[in-house]
Amino acid sequence: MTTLKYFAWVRERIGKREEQLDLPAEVATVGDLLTWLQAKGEGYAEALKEPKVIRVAINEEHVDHRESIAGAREIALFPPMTGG
Amino acid sequence: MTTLKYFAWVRERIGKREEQLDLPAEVATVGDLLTWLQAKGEGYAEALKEPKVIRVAINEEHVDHRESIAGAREIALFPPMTGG
Amino acid sequence: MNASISPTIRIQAADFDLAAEIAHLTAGRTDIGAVVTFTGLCRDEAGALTALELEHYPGMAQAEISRIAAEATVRWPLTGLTAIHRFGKIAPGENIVLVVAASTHRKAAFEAASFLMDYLKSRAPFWKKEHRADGSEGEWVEAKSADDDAAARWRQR
Amino acid sequence: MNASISPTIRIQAADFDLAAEIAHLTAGRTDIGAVVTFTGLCRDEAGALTALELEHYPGMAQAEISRIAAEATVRWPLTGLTAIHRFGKIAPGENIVLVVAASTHRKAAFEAASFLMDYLKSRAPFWKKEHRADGSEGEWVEAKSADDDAAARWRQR
Repeated sequence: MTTLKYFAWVRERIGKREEQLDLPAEVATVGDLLTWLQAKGEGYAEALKEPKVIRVAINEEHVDHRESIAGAREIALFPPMTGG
Repeated sequence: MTTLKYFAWVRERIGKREEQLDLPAEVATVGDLLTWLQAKGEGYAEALKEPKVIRVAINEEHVDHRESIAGAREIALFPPMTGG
Repeated sequence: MNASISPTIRIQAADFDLAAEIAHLTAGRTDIGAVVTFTGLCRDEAGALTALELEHYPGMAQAEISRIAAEATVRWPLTGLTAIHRFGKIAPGENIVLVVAASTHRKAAFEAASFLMDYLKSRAPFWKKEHRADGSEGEWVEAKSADDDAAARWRQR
Repeated sequence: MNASISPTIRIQAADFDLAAEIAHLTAGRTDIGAVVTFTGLCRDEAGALTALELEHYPGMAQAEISRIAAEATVRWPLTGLTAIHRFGKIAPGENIVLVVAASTHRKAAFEAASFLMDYLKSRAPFWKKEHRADGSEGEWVEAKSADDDAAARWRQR
């Protein structure tokens, strides 16, 4: 099981802050994960319709969409950051 | 009469903070003034022996050594500044 | 380099006290020549906003800002470095973020503070949502490409 | 540009209160997004100095810093700008100079503060003399060519 966390408008559109998911073996990279999640329902499809803008962190570190998710304990999806 | 002001080691070597001087007509520029002052005594000669390093202000504004001193009310001579 | 300096990083809902943070870095020391601070405040966009709501990713916010701060201590010879980022609802005029960089010389303090802010803007996991004065649903603030550009310039050096 | 902003310039023997100076620029305002401060402090050069004596040219110090500050308000869209420079005998660890720059955006605040400091260093009529711990006659601090270079870079933009 992997913990998925969602923030800002990704969280609002998906409708939850986090969930535990059992990811199938064919979901190997961050890019694969975004495609797979889009098929999980309308909220997911709406949140992830422009996958290029989605930022991803694995185990609290920024990664790009080609990164492998093997061994990920926690994966977070969120829009570009606007702190500071 | 023109007020001359001296600061930092220029002041220490000349031995006074300021003085009123009647400058001869042939002293036209800042450069002329530095040469003329060097002949006024040992302290002046010591203070101004490297005229290139001396910074000059006329009426409280920085000027370079080619500047005319015509109409100067107050001329200040000092080393490169080390404030801040 | 001061391999030993350990940046102070805090993620908190409460306001901060800039003078106390400076005192914390400088008290009892006589080797510091320059302290640069940056304070980021909430603006009301000409009266349009009543507040900003700052959402954050708690564990990662602390970890990511610590990574950025650690890089700053390697790149510049600092004697102290502090970053504090608030979350929650923040009213116009209130503080959002503080960076304090101390060094023997001013260039290092200025550059480290500027670097930290540029990276915070584009890499620290915080998101701002508007609370609008007219009662309409507030938007999430959009990231600016200028902020990514500002962070990128530190990689070209 | 804010043609109307009038920088605060003070030349004084007394210490300053950074928090009060920031409050003076920001109190009651909701249009300021960024405040950058620079504090310059007296260093003891690894115990060699007991103090610095700052000599200055009173009328010109005020006039010259005012000219530099006025140029900063033209070059950057600032909402506030303050510069305070102390004179007299200053002990290690004590404040020498303060610059506060406020703006809607951080880049303007950082650049204006940095510009003001670079120009203060090379153009404000102040001179530092060392008081040495070993009782020997202190030297006048020598100007650094790096400070002239730092000021010159603003002319190349």
